[in-house]
Amino acid sequence: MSELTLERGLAAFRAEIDAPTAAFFSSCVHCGICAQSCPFYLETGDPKYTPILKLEPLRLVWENEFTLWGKLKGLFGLQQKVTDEMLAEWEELLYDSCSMCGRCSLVCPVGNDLAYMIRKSREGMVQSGHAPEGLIAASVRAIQTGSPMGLQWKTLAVQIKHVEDSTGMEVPVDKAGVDYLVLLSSMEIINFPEYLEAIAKIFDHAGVTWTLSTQCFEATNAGIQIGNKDIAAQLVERVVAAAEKLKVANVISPECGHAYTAIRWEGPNLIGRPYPFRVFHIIEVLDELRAAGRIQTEGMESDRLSMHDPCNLARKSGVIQQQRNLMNLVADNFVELKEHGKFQWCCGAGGGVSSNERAEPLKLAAFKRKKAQIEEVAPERMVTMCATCRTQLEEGLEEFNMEIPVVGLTEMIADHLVEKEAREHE
Amino acid sequence: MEQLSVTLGSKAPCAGKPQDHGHTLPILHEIRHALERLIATGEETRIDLNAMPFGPGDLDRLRAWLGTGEVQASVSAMGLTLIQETAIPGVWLVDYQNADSQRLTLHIEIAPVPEILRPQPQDLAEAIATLDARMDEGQSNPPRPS
Amino acid sequence: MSERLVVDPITRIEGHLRIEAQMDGANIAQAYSSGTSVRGVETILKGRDPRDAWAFAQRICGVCTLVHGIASVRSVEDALKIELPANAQLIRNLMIGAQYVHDHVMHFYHLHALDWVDVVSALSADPKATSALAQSISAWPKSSPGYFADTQKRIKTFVESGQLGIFANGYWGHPAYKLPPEANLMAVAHYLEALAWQRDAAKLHAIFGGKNPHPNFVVGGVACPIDLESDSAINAKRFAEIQNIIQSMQTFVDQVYVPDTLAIAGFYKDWGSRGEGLGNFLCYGDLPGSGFMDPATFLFPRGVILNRDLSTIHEVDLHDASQIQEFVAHSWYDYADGKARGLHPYDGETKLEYDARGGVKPPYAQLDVNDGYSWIKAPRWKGQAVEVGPLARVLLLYANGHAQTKELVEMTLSTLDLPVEALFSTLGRTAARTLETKVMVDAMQGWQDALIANIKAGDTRTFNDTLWDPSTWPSEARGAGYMEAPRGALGHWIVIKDGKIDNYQAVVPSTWNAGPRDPSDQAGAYEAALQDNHQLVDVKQPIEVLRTIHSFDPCIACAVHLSDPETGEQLRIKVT
Amino acid sequence: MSGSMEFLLWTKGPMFDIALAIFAIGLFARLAEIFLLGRKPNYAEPRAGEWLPGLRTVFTRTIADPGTFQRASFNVVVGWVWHIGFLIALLLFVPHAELIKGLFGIAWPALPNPVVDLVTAITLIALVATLVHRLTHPVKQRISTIEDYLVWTVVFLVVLTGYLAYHRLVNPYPVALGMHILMAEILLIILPFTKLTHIFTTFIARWYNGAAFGRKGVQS
Amino acid sequence: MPVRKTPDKTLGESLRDHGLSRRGFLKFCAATASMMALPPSMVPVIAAALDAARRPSVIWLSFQECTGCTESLTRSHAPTLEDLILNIISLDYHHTLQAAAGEAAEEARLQAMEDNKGEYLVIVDGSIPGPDSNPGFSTVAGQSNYDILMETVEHAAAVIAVGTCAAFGGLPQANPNPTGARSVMDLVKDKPVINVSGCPPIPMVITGVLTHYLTFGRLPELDAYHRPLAFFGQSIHDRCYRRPFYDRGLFAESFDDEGAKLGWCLYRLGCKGPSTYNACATMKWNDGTSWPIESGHPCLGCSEPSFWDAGGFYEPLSVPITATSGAILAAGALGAVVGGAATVLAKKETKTIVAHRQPVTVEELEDKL
Repeated sequence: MSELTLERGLAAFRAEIDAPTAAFFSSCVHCGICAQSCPFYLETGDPKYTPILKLEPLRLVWENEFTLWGKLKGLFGLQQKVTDEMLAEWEELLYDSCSMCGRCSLVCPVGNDLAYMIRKSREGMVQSGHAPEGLIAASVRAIQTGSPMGLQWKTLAVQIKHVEDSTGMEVPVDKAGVDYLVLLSSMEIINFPEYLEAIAKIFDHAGVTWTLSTQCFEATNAGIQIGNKDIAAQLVERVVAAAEKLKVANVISPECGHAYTAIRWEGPNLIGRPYPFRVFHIIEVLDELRAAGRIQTEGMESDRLSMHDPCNLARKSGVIQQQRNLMNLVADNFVELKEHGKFQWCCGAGGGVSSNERAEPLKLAAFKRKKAQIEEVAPERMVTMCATCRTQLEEGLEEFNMEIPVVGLTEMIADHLVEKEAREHE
Repeated sequence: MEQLSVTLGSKAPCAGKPQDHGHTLPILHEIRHALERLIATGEETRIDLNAMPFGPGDLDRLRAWLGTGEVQASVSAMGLTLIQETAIPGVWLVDYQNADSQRLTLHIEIAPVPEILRPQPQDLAEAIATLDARMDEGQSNPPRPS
Repeated sequence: MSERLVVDPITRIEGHLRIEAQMDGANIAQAYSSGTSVRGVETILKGRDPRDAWAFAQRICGVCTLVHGIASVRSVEDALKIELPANAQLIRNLMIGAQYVHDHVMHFYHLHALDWVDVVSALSADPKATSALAQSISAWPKSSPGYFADTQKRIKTFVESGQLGIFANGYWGHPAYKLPPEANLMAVAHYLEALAWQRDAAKLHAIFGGKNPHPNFVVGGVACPIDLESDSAINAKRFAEIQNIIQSMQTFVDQVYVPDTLAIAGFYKDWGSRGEGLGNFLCYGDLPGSGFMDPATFLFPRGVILNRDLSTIHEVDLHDASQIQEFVAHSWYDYADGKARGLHPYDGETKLEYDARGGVKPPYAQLDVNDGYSWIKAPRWKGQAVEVGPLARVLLLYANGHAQTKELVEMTLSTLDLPVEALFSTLGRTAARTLETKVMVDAMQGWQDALIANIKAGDTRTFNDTLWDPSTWPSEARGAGYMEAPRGALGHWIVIKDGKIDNYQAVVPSTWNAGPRDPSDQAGAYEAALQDNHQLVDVKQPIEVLRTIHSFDPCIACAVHLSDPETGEQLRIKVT
Repeated sequence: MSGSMEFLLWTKGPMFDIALAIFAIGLFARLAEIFLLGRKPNYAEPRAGEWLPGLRTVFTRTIADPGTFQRASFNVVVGWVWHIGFLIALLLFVPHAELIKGLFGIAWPALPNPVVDLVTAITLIALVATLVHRLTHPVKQRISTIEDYLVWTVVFLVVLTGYLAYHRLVNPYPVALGMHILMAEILLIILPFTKLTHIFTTFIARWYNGAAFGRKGVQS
Repeated sequence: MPVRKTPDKTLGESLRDHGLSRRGFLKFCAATASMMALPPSMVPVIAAALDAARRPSVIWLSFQECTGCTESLTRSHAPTLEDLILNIISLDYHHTLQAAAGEAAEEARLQAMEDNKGEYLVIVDGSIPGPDSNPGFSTVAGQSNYDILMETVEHAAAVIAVGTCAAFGGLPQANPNPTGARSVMDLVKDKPVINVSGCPPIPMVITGVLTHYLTFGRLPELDAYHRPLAFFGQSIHDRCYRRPFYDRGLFAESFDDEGAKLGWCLYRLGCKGPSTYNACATMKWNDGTSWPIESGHPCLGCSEPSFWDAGGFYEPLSVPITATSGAILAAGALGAVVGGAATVLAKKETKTIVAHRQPVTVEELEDKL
């Protein structure tokens, strides 16, 4: 019986170090500006949450193993070694207080991509057995049940039934050769079933063929969140297998941030080959349909709306303009948060923080940054396009007694579709 | 801006100007202080211009600043010493030269009368003896006016 | 075995010279000239920036302080084919001219005169008679009886002080002193005047080169810019100063130096038949009329005279490996190919070897003249030992029909009532120095006029910067820089590789003159001159040796060549 | 070796050679260390190329985004001031320009000395400010290591000794100049082994950062 | 010949014997003060001291030299060489100037040493092959320079090393020092040594030091290099009339460009003035005629130790002496190889580690729960 050890962890750290990592560590001048972009530091005021500090284990391995200076230090026994104790201490820094939002990567004056290195660090943390319980549990469930929340197809089937009943439309399942394979997240299935309904409506409206897959409906990737490529690769393989089996040309990632980056950017590298299909976020697809004139809407939301860009979607994937195009389609009174798009602030729940129960207080603390942003423009409702963000916004606003409902963008679009009948009448 | 244009090579109006060597003004200030001391306490001052880092032409400019006064004198001992009052009363230029008329040193003296013009006490002490000797000599061998 | 006479130090020269003479009774049978000090300038120069070389080379000698600087910059300019702006050439001519006049006058009064002038005898002179004597030979104003009385008093006070200083232990009262007391007093007065005068003469170097001794030079021109409007350049005020200096030089040469030479020589005519020496003479020529080093425009012509034959002038080529060679058969150096071979300076070696090449361990009484006995090498022109210097130049000018020289030579010979053969002697050598000074001081006015004319025509260029940057140089180059130094033909040979000095050799006037015997035992110029008709009145006071040696104006630091560091190491190990 | 001139010549001669050799060996070793590590192939379908966004970031990251500027204005401004000041003094002071010309044969115009002097004075003040900031700001306090203070000291001394030498406030001058050169040499020597490497590697880091973001369609 | 003896007259008496009036003496003192770089306020002190001073015996030894220092001395105008050797000192031995030659010359030296035992000054110009060098490299009268020096200084009151060769080794000591040349200070340890450096020194600095000794009977205040502070206390740069141009950043870039003509700073042409301590800028050369910088040539730095090896004369002071871009490239290449090798090794090791990497399994994770 093998076990997760420090030795395996160090080997993992070591295996993760590449040229960018070396360039980044070589360049850090300890200016501390990364802290100014980290909601965990800004809202707690505790300097231990300074992003660069979170990378210390990885940095030490780099210095000890990959630099002339470190080797020289080694000759004289002056190397500082990474220990189990250190990693235990760093577990909180690398998981509980980092949503991998990547904002620090965008402001570091010397150009260090800190989030990139957090992701690498977590590989070592997992291998050395220093991942948080919540994430371990989610990973185990994801592998064992197909869903990090332990959700099974039968639950989804119930939801499908509901949608079909309420819309009178058929939700396609396991249909080969359609335009899109639609993936969901467990969170949506449980918390926001209206998403599936919205998709059904819109695709019907736009005349798009699509399907769900019984073989794989889950798009989220607990392996990415915990930071282990083995788990992550297995989860990606499931999607790929389903898509290949159904011979779809496009896969749609749901309104979930990390699911998108996992499948869109990491997936091919996890399985070590390019996909035979393309991957889109639902928002990308909707905007394409909009641009092609395949979405006709009517009526406008007249209350003051603002929007939260999920980090994984905007800053980390470049989907920024699309959601604004869609908003403008249906909202009269849309107001941007002050820092938005690639400079938006994280809700505090990403990067596995939301799956890590003990991080709850930190998660809420980090949310204060978002809260302050929202207060600045005082919207009547918030719009977003990530189930995790949406959950965090709802819980957070509630915690602070702010009566600002949060809605999903896809549903909002669905609500304004011109009725099929009406269109036919024109 | 002016300096920048100069480094770019244009011949700025002030670039080569002599007063830019800038040694005249500090000496004039020094003279002024010395004059104040002379008037207040009678203290005399001598400035050795040999110790000044003069550039070419600096000395001429200083002399031009000081001007020429009424008194000129020369002392013939070990070569000539030329004394020139400047246009400022009490400020003298004393030019010590060797037998070959090469300058030994050049002083500015701030005093009512330059030291070297005054008879020295040691010489004065021998004055009467000298006169007596000359009278004795004169009686036996009267000097002829030339 | 007869007596060996040793004179060491030879004083009133530059550097460390030792003369040993094998006496045949009172007669010198064999003379040996030895330079006894070595520094290593050529070795030190290796690997350095050729543009810096002049400063090192210049320190070969502080007396002829200008010549090595000029020869050095010329060697680099020859190697890189840098053409000099006309103004720079004229300024260098003026500086060379000032060097000659300054150097020759100082040599005559301060280094040579005490061989002929008895200072102690001057104390018994009659100032009035001295005044009469002075006024009979020159219009020089400082000639009143009172003036000479003052001078006499000054000397007297000095002697009475009991501290004779530099005059201590002179051969005063030696029967070889022939001047009457009045002539001695006049000469002593002029000794002191010349000391004062030379300070003015040196100022010309200060104007162009910033200081003297060791004025500054620049490869490709001169460092001093010309701008009549600027304080910090050669301007109208400077030209007036230069004019004054030239004037002062002319007056002193015309009214003091030339008349004194003739007057003193009149008492020593017997020296017109002693100290001839080799009878072979060499000149490289110098003082170009334009920006090129074109011998056709030289004031001093180039050529070799052999065996006193003024009718045939042989051509000299400094680049020809077979013409100029240095030998070390009797010098404390080793050549890779053995001591019998001569090397052209481009291929010159300076590998120092004292102990194994016959050097006697100090303190020593006598050199081993059968082996190495000098730090000076023996240069030869086509195998011939030659004499260089003022006599060689005057003979070449004379042979070339230079009108002023002919006139001066004839005037001198007729005044002294001596035959033309008297030129080939100790006296002729000293007289030639005076005569060429006169030629030089007159030429200086011409260069000053030409310089001013150039400037009036709008040409103020003094520096050619096209090849200043070493990156513009060929990877290899070699050149010979030469000049006529006051003491004779001077050549510097430089080999440049990749912007650095690969080899550097100087063959200087005193090497030609003071060098030891060569592999075929041909004596050097000093040695040959001393072997010519030198009977000593008193072997304890060999003033005759000094007279002939001083007639060459020795400059031994110049003459001595340098060493190879490795050899130096080996020697050190042997000694310790 | 007791004299000031010998000291100056030692710093200008053997010590300079040693410093330069260690610097060059260290820096190239460091660069080799970085580049030889390489990157794994990326199979994800890119939104855009890497080169241009990478290059853009090399330049754009020099300026802080408005939000960061607002939150860390002191840090940013002071950092800017002393970096620019240091660069001006390093590259546009006549003696330094001559040094570069002497070493590499590349020449450019320099600034008048009084301008450089003023800039240097400002740089010194800014450097002191950075130290105060490092000592007082909680984040900087927490993340600073001995190396940070060592590097600060060396950089500060390089500028300070240069300032003192220029104003000839230390006598004899060869000592002043020698100290300045020696400090610069120490800077060169420690450069490849400390965070000073960022002088060179920041451009690499920024490129990687810009490339990674650019590939995903974000201009970082 | 008069018998040699210690002088019985003071300078004051001797000058009065010359018929010098008190005014003349005062002038002499003013000139002396100026020469010693003392302020005019010192004139009365100098007058009192000089009045009672006696001419010291001076023995001038020339070793590995070029006679430039002696030549320089002859250029002194205040006092003149005549005044110096007739009134101020008794120059009892000096190869270039003395009348005697050979044995008689050497006798003069020994006599002066005998007569003035413990009181005479020794002036040295030129460097000396040290005791470890071959003594044959430089001899006078068959005796090595080193032996002569040590013999002569034994009973000297003080030694004045004139010129950079004697003071610091100078040209003969320049790399590779082929003759093992040493400075006086290197060899003479038990006597006061004063260095009057310069190649050559300013003549008035030589005479100034002698006059100081004559006047006060002791050596002047010295700097770290044993140089009289009065003359070497300030750098050329600090007293240079072109300094304002340096401060304003105006430089000549060639020898006859516009800047050169206007007298701009010569830093870029290699001027060593900033690191050179000497009095050229104030005393100037040749009776105040000019000095190197005034005549357009950068200062060579000739009064400093090792100035011959202090970098090219036309290289600005800031340019290092030996390093070249080629050397830098070579070091860089070496660094790339060293760093490359280290990294390749580290990478190879990493590859092995990656090859043996154990994938994380669900079971392992479950164990953690």
